[in-house]
Amino acid sequence: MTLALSGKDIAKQIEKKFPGCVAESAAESLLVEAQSLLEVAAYLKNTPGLDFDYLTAVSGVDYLECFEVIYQLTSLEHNHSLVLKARCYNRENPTLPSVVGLWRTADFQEREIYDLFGISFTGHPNLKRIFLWEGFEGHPLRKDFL
Amino acid sequence: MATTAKTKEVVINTEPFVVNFGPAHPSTHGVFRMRITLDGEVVVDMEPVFGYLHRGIEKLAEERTYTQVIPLTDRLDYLASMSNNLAYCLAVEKLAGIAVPERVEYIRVIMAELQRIASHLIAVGSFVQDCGAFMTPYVYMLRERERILDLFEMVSGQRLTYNYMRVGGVSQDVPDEFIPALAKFLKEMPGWINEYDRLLKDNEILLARAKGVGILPRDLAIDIAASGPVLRGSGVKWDIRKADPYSIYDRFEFDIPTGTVGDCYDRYRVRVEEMRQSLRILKQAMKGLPRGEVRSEVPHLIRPPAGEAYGHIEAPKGDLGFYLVSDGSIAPYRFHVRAPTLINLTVLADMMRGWKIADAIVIFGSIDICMGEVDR
Amino acid sequence: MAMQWLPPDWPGNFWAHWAVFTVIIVAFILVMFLAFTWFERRALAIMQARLGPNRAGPFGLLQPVADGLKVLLKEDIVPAKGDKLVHWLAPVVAFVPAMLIFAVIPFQGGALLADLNIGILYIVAISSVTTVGIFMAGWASNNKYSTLGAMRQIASVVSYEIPVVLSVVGVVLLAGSLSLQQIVAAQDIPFILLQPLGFLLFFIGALAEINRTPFDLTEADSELVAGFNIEYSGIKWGLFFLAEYAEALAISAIVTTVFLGGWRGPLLPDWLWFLVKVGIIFFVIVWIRTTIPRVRIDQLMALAWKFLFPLALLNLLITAVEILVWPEVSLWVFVPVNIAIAIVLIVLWSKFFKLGWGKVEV
Amino acid sequence: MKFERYGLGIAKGLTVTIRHLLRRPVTTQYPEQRLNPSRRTRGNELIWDEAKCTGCGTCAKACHIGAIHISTSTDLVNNKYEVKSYEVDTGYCIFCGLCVEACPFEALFMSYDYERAQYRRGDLFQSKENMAETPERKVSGYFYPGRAAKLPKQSLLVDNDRGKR
Repeated sequence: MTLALSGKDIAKQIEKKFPGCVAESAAESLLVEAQSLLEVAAYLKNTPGLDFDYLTAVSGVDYLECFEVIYQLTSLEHNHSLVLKARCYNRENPTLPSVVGLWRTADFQEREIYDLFGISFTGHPNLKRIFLWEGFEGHPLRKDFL
Repeated sequence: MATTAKTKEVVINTEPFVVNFGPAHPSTHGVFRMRITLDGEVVVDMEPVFGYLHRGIEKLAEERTYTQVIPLTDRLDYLASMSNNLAYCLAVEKLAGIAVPERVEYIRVIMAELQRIASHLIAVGSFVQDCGAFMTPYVYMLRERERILDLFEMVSGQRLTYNYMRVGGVSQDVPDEFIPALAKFLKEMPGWINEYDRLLKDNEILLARAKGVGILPRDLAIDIAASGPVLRGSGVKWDIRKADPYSIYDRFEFDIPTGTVGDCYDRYRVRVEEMRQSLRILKQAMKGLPRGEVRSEVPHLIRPPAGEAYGHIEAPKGDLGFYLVSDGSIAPYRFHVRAPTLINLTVLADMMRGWKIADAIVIFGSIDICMGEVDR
Repeated sequence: MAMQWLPPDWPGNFWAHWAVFTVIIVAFILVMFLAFTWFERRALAIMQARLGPNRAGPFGLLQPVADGLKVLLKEDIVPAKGDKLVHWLAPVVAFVPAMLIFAVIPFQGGALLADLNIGILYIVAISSVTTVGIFMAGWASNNKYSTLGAMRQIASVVSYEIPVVLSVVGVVLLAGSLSLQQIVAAQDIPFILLQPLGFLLFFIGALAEINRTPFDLTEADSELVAGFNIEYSGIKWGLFFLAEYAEALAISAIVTTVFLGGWRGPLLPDWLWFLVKVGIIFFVIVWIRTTIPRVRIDQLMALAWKFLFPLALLNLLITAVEILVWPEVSLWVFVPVNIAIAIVLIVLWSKFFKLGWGKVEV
Repeated sequence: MKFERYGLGIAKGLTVTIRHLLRRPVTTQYPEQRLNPSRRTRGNELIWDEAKCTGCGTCAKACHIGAIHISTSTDLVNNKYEVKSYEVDTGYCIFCGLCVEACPFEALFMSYDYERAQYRRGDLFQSKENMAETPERKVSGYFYPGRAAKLPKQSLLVDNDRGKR
């Protein structure tokens, strides 16, 4: 049974390592500050006890007052999973650091979020639209897209 | 960036040319386009182009009630609609906290495993067709798939987009003549699979075309979060039915076939062995099918409490996940599909580099994608 | 049954003989083309658990006629930037050699258009001209896929010409003459028994020359869509189709004449034996086409140069030794000997040789 | 490529194909031979029972594309709304059967027949007159087990049923 680690005790571990970067930790998810996303992700991936080597899914949500990107992390050996979240607040040019360096699976999934939400990921090798053609203006999955 | 084959004194400069294995090509399993840069026959670089079948299903789902989304999930991976329905219904039941009667669990497992065999039949058939076997294995496997489609048509009324499962159960109970027909199918099917093996398993030319071709190393497979037969072909023993058993998969005993090297031949063998394991599960599920209700008490317009849920199952093509966010209204606020085939394609360019065009098609065929799910 | 021999210029003077046999050959090719098309589609279908054409005429017999009419009425598109003259000439250059091969094939007794005493050399020379036609088609279509297909055709024919020729030379040694009529006359024991390895090599090489499965790389459906005949439609495409089947017919006829004892056989009249044997060989070609996947281009070349070519040389050596050292021993002794040698050689060769490595560091 | 099994694998494959020469082909000749569809088949048409329909419009709301257009009188006539026009645009409809499941008064059925293709898009528009149940426009047993029992048994490939001549 994949044990879903609770955001709280992971938050305590991360708080010790990187003070001040956990924005909010609920029972089943862990919200991290946008700019410290990479360090926390690298920490989660490389520490022997956790080693989340399998990023299952990257999803984007538009909550109108902010964009949220959800990383479902899994570890194949310990068979436990964690939900990591990051938010970006400005709507004109939302940016988040790209995790392609850590998990190559994020390549297409981040391009999809860029294509449908407009969140640009800094450090992504070729951030282009994946489904829509180049000339398409606007990002369809935003709540204010008509 | 012309490659130069340097002999001692003569430098031969061949200028690479770009070929479009475009949206309309006999072996791209749907409207998938590859811009392949060729140096003679050798693939130098490949750039995939998606979006020819993008219908915006995730945007459509935001205007539909939870029940009206089910016909949409049929059209995601149109070769495995039952598994899409099951994954979506499990995610909504997890979101809304709905329990499901015992009989429905067994019916769902039977339908999911039948769908796995049907999807693998198409996968293996089209893979061997890409290797060049002129239609024969493909037509044999389609004949077996027809038997499964007859069972699905008996149960749901349609042969491709079943729209059979509902949140909290299934739309109608299984008719009485279903179990005898299923029993007859289970008695015959192992014989047919053995016949495919006699035709293909150690056919020298298929071995030559598939063994050692398009190797996906183990750690790269984990790094790109491949799933399903692609991941297990590379030797990673990870199957959601065992690792994170949903519905009642922990009651059945079956084992997970894995490949060794991670080449096209291993992926092909993993799919054939998985068909045999599905038959084992089907036998146990058919014996244990209890009597009882097929729908739990679910209001017509389900209003799950505000919140989010991520449910995923072992679909035939990989780890199919649904990420649902609900704001308490009758329609999902956000409906995201984790498409296993889009993610399995992440590293297609690296797997193809250095091989010939004929191998490029075989490698692409061994990953077994379905464009409905890739483009959503 | 005594061998009925027709006088060389049978119906009187030379020109009458030439006229009668030209008509016979052209009629034979067209009728057998229709028969083969229908036969292949039906045999292929039944082996794939389906029915095949059965709507046009009884048992679908008029289906090839219907196809022919359709192809005649279809619009004939020439690619804009393609080379018009070469595009128009290619089907002719591809089809005519396939028809010329039949000049030396004896249908019965003395019944052949020209009893050349260099029959085999003539066949080998003519059969490689079709490659020029196919390359012209590939080049003139101004299409990437067809150019690739045409390049593959040249590569495969060049590398398969030598094993095919060498395996036939073995037969010529036994028969003592190049003329097909003498070869048939010398075949008291069908040469397939005396030359099992030669037959195998010739058959595999011939499959590659008429690019039939498992060597149909020229119009490989999965990667090159339709190879050289992508840009062809209408009667030009029909001619290519005709050329392909005429070549298959030619190969079956050559194999029958050279290895299976041509028209000789008990009971049935001679020409019927010839047709039956041609039919059997064609059924084997169709049977292979339904089952076997396609070989990759570098494996095809490696198979020719590392597998067929050395074996053909060895086969030639063994046959020559047998004939020179033991000329008086009756040939029946050599049948088991040759079959054993063939098996040993194949097992030996397939143990040591790795054919084609595949990945190129780019 | 190594020929390590000396062509035996290919020979085994050839025996499989040749054995099919003796087996019966699986195809059925559609216009002459017909297979019975499943008793719950969702044919490409809707059938509407005017007597039972109370004009409540649940089916129109259940349709996720809005293919059903219904207009009724405003006031209740012996506690039924009198239906003025009831149209189904089968060009939009994807035959998912959600409307049949939603109808509380069992007035809507899927059709058992699958040969309703038309030449012009306009003919796809079904209106009140040509939606009643007639002998040649039969009702499918989808969601109504009672009706399913009356329909002929489905012809399954599993029992080698090729349909009658």
